Amino acid sequence: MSATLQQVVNLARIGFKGPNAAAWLGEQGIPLPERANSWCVTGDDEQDICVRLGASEFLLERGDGNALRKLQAEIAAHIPGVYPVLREDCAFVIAGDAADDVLAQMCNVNFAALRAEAREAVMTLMIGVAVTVVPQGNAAQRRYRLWCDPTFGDYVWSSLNEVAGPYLIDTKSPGGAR
Amino acid sequence: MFRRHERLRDSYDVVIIGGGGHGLAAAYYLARDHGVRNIAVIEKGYIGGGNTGRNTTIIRSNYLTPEGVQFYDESVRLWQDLSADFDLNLFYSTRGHFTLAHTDASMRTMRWRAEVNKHYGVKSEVVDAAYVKNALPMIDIECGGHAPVLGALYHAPGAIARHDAVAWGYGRGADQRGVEIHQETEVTGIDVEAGRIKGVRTTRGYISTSKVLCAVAGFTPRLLEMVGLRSPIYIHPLQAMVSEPIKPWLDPIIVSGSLHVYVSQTARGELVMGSTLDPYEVHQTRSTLDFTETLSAHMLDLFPFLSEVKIVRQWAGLADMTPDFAPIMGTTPIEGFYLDAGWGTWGFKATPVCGKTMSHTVATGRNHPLIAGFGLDRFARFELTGEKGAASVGH
Amino acid sequence: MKQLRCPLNGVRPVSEFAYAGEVRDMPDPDACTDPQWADYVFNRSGVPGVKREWWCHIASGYWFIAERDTARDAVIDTYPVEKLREVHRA
Amino acid sequence: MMYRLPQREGEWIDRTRSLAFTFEGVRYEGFAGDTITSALSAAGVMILGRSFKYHRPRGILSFANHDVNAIFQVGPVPNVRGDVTPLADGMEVLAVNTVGGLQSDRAQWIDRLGRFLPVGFYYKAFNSKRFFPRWERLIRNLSGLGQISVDAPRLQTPKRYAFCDVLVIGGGVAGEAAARAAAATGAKVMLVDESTRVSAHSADGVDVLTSSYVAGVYADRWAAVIEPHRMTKVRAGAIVFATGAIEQPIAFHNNDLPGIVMAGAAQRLLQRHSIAVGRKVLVVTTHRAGYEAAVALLDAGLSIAHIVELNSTSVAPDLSSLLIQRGVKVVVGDAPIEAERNAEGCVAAVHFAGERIDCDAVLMSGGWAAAAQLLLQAGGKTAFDDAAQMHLPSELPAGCFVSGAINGLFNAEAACMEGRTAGRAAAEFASATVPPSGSSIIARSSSPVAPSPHRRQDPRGKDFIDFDEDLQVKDIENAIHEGFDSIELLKRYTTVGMGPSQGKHSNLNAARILAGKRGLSMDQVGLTTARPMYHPVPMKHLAGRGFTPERATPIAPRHSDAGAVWMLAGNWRRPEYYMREGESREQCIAGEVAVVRNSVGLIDVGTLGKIEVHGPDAGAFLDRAYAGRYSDLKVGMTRYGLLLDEAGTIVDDGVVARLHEESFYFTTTTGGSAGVYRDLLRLNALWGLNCSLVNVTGHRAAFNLAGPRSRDLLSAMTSVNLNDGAFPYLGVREGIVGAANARLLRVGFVGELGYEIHVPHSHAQRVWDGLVEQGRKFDLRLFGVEAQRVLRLEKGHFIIGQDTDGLTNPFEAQAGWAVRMQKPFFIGQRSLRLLERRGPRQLLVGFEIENAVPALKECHLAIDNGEIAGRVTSVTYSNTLGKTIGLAMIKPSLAVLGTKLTFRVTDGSTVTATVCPTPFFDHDNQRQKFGVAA
Repeated sequence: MSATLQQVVNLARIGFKGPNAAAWLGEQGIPLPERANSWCVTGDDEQDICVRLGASEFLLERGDGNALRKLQAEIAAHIPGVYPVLREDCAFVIAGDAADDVLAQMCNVNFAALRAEAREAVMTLMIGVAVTVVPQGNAAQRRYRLWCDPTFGDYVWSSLNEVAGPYLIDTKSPGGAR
Repeated sequence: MFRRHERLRDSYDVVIIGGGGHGLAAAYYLARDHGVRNIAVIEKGYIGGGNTGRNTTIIRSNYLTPEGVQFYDESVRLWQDLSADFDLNLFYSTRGHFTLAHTDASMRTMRWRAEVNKHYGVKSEVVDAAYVKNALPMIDIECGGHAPVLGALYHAPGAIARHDAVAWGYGRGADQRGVEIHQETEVTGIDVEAGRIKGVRTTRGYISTSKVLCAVAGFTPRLLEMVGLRSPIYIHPLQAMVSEPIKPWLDPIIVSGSLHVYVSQTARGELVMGSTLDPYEVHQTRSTLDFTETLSAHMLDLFPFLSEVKIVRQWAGLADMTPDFAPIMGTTPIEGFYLDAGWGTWGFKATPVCGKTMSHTVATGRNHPLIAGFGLDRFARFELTGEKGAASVGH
Repeated sequence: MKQLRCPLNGVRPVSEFAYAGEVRDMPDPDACTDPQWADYVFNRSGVPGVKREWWCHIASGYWFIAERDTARDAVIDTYPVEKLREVHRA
Repeated sequence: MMYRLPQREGEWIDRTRSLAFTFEGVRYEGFAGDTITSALSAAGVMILGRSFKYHRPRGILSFANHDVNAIFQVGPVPNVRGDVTPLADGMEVLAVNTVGGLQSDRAQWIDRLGRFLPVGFYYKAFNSKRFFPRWERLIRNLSGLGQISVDAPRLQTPKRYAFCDVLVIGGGVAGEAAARAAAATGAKVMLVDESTRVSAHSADGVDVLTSSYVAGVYADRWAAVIEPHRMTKVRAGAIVFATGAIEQPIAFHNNDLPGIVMAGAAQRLLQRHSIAVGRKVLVVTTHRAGYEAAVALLDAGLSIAHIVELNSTSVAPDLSSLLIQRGVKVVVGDAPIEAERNAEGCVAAVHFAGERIDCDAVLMSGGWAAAAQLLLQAGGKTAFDDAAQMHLPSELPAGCFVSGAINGLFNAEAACMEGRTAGRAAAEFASATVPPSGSSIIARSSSPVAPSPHRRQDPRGKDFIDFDEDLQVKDIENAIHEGFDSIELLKRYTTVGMGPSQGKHSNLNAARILAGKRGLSMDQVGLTTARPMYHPVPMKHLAGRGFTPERATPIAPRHSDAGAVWMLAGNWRRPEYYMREGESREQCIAGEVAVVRNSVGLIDVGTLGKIEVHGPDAGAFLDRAYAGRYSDLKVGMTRYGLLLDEAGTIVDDGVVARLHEESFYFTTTTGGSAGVYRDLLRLNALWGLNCSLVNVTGHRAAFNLAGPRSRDLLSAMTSVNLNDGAFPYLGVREGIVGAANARLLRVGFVGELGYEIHVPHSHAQRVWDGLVEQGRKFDLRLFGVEAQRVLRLEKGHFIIGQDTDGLTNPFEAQAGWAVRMQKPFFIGQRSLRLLERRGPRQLLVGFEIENAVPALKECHLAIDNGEIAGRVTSVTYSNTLGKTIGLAMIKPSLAVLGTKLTFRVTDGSTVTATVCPTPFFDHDNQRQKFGVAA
């Protein structure tokens, strides 16, 4: 069993919230997940995604930051019922067949039981810190993307490394969520 | 030690609801000091079976408010002679009590407490981290690096006692003086007429009486509902746990508010440990695993060498909390209905002084001066007794 | 560990939630007497029973209402706050 | 004496692997697969420990992890349970609870004092106030079992969460059948057993955890599984309790002599470790199990001297005649009176009414107690079954099932059948979308067992009923006689069941004695509450890795580089001050203060809570939540915000900035940020206003650049027009600082021209570095929390939680100016109306003392006519002003300008101060409003 851990540094990120956020993002041509607490792909692969947090908040993450910068510029004009959410999260990817074991030592959510097709997004506490977790890949190649408040970033990252230590293949290279 | 009475009588001068330490102490002092002997103590379960037998037995008087300090100081004085009073060894053991401070804010609170304590002649002093380390060389003064100890409030009179024996001593003393203790008897109703106590309904029959003392800790709201009174009391469980016996190594009582730990070692060698209140209202003494997990982690922050020491048992009591962390005592709007409640997490150490002051209050119908700050009416007047700083995690 | 069904996030252990006490109706501050107000501020119905309570799923900041029997620590129902307001209007 | 038999089929030891170990300094050898106890037994070591109270020599009793007598010290680890702890090569094993070693225990004299140590003895003696401390020391030193080493390291142990449809506790016949049957339905099944081996395995689709036990079952089928090297917290859809039953001892004199063991212990020793309990075995029984053990031992070639059954008619006539045929003498209706010891202190014979029987081992089988502790913890109930003579499950909580001996089934075939039924039912429960409301008890066949084993008492000898606590039958009886006549009082007075085995072999018999004495039924007597832990759990397992969340602003590495001395602030660490070579703490702080007053300083205030509220009702929301008014705040301006609770008490404060018509940005205190945000979310949900809250506390960093030169410095880094006209005091602007999108707040907590600079987390370091770089020409210094406290005190600003306490209202804090009572509603308003009428109980005032008074510290008391009249809440020597200044919370009669206050310092001496107006410095706030020429 093995796992890989990465800090995500190459993706652009933006958030929106508010009663009209879904409608407005739709108008901007952004594919949106239909259900609360789920995600969908917005680009070519599972790297570019939109996560629906609860009913009316959205987190967008993309490799190409231009599209997001455009949205940012639009929102600066104060669209009624759409509020920008500064997302400076620390983002991580944990992958490999030991990923579930690592998460099971840090969080009480049964990630292994989530079906990949359901594209769920999970907001939970992990070692005392609020995180959002998105399972990706398939049953054979499981991958979790994880976001937390940046001021907890060092704590979560070092804890992940401590727990995953025995399984780790490569932690050195910061990279993408691909 | 106690007699079992087959029947309840039709009437008593005083009915004390609750056969815990407080109720039995009030009965004892009513009989001993006030000549009132026609008393029934009504206990739903067995004597001392509530918080008296569930607490972590810490006795101290280093409170924050003048009301609290004077009250508990009198209690500590009474404690010291109880074994002799009862001719029963309560294992009252003066061990010294450290309340560790991990932040500058708690150092300030410690100084506040020390100054108020000294003002009333209570031995308390603020000590620095080196003093703590010297007194307890085995402690990890850095607390695993998470919350280094900056200093402490040292309270030399801090003590522990064998909690059950307190109930037995008061019970036996009351029994010897003619008080009837009725265990396995539950109060089902209290009759009030024109604002006065008329009688008490129980599962073993009706009792006429004009005076009722309610000393039932976590059951207080239920009793108050019977007489139509409202109070700020809400019930949260408070848990504790105990280790296997190990050879003695810990002499003083150690408390850390920041880490939510208090611990002492009993004469049997067990470590008795407690922590903060459970986070939500429950009227049930169930145990939770997360309590033992958090408390163990914090214990190991302080005492890393206990990693292999085993926890044998955990349990819980029902704490009757108040908004200002001070008790609710004395007369009430209902004539003849006296309240000894709101003891939250700190009632055991007050047992003797509660018995003393409540017996006075019941016998005379007037609040004892030492409990003047603890009346039920203080909330309506917005005149709370701010004991939170010393009681919330101090135990 | 006790579990609660958060109307937004599903079933989670109680450690993921914050508790904020019983739902209490505030008296009209302009019409009520001082004792009525003090009763609202301080007094609680401390007796065991089924109560409507405020609970918050910490990670999502989502507040909802739980109906819970405090005698048994048994959660009977949970629902969004909006439903509480509907009940109030009705 | 016990000894090892030649190799037997099915044994759990590997004879090819010898393991050497020492016990009490003597070297022995065992095999892989041995436990400490079995290896010692195989080596013929009969005395394993000394009893808790009397220090009597003790050997194996149950060999089932209930034996306080087989608890050892292994290296630094105290109280190691020898019955179940695998033997390891090189182990150094010591007995516990001895004074000077097991054989020559100097505390054995206590045994001879036994008759002078009645139950409750300790309560009745030593109660002189003068002498108790001396006695207590003696008692303390004799008490306790193992020894801890204060040098032992903290052991980090992982913990994990696990989930299964069906958790089966107990891997015996019933549990194994249940697990297989549940797994056959496709359910995810976990089976936990204490033994090193069970027959179910993963090939059956069962996740098997051996050498593991469930320490507790908590709410909603949450089980703590203790594995050798970690704790697994299991959430189970359903639980099958196949926890078995615990064999009970028989009370007779000296029933604790080494060599007297439970029948089950003899069988386990034989089957698992090929150990014979003796060469001449006597069986004393009330139950069929005694006969079954005899048959098993006989089959293994051991010699059975006698079987004595206490019942008047045999419970197992079939086995009885079988054994008679095989030459065993069977006596029915007799009872043991006393065991006789040999020169080594082990059993040599047992006296009965009729005869004396020589033996070197005695098997006791005094019936069974259901191992129902975990079921009871889960909310199940039991009732005493007279036929089975044990408590059997009578009520099962939802999702809980039982099978096997816990349910009174001792017949393997029946237990297996029942296990299968329970396993299937559990799987069905776990898979049901709407779970059935409850599960029913599966019908059980009763198993005839004898009545209570207590037969006779004799004041001369000791007949033990609780082997942990050294309690005899007469102790129980005496306690009942003294009035401790309910099961809970009996437990507390005698300590029955309070030892390390938690009453597993004593509670049932104690209840029987109580029922007999009081003429009550067993159900009327009841049992004490079953609480976790089932077996004791090391704290390292419970603690796990002990994760402690720690938070850091993006500037933390810069602070370290700059020599920060850290202080804790919730889960943050903040620089208290920056250490400078050759300067004292006070000098460093004074230097930081001076540079802010004279030039420019920079502090990281990123720990402040930072919240946005957006929407048409954002202003209305803040008007209701905070004490001030914000709906009339001009866009681009800020206003102080004071947050109260419903009682009118101050709980938090901050600055509210209006960014746009429908967008506000506001700060909270460092400590209050999470709680305030959560509370505001609740109010927003309750009120249903049209606005949304966004918490950006961690996502935005924040610095305060303060001092007369702050504008000069900042102007070099920003496009924002910083002129007073364009960006006045209390203004807020958005613009670029460095390369970052920043929010600039012109606020004056420290009383100088200054800017709070709020930038996204990812830009923070660069902006900080830029400010530091630009600051070189202004001699910029970083300043920490302590300097900020001095600076704000010079301005008379209070700090919530330091200058206020849990009861302070705004009038008492002299912050009435921040409250808009005429608003229609805000939290705390109604209480403030009441409090305003009543008047303050205390008032926060400024005071000054002409000289430096280092002895005066925060929380020293104000004394007036010998009474406490208040306390110092903040105090410092102000270099800026050349005097000592402070804030005090004092009674209103003293809160008059010019009043002399008397403070008492730690050593009891007093200091006089004068009540004076605040701010102490720059009284009309010219510096923060307009700056000063540098």
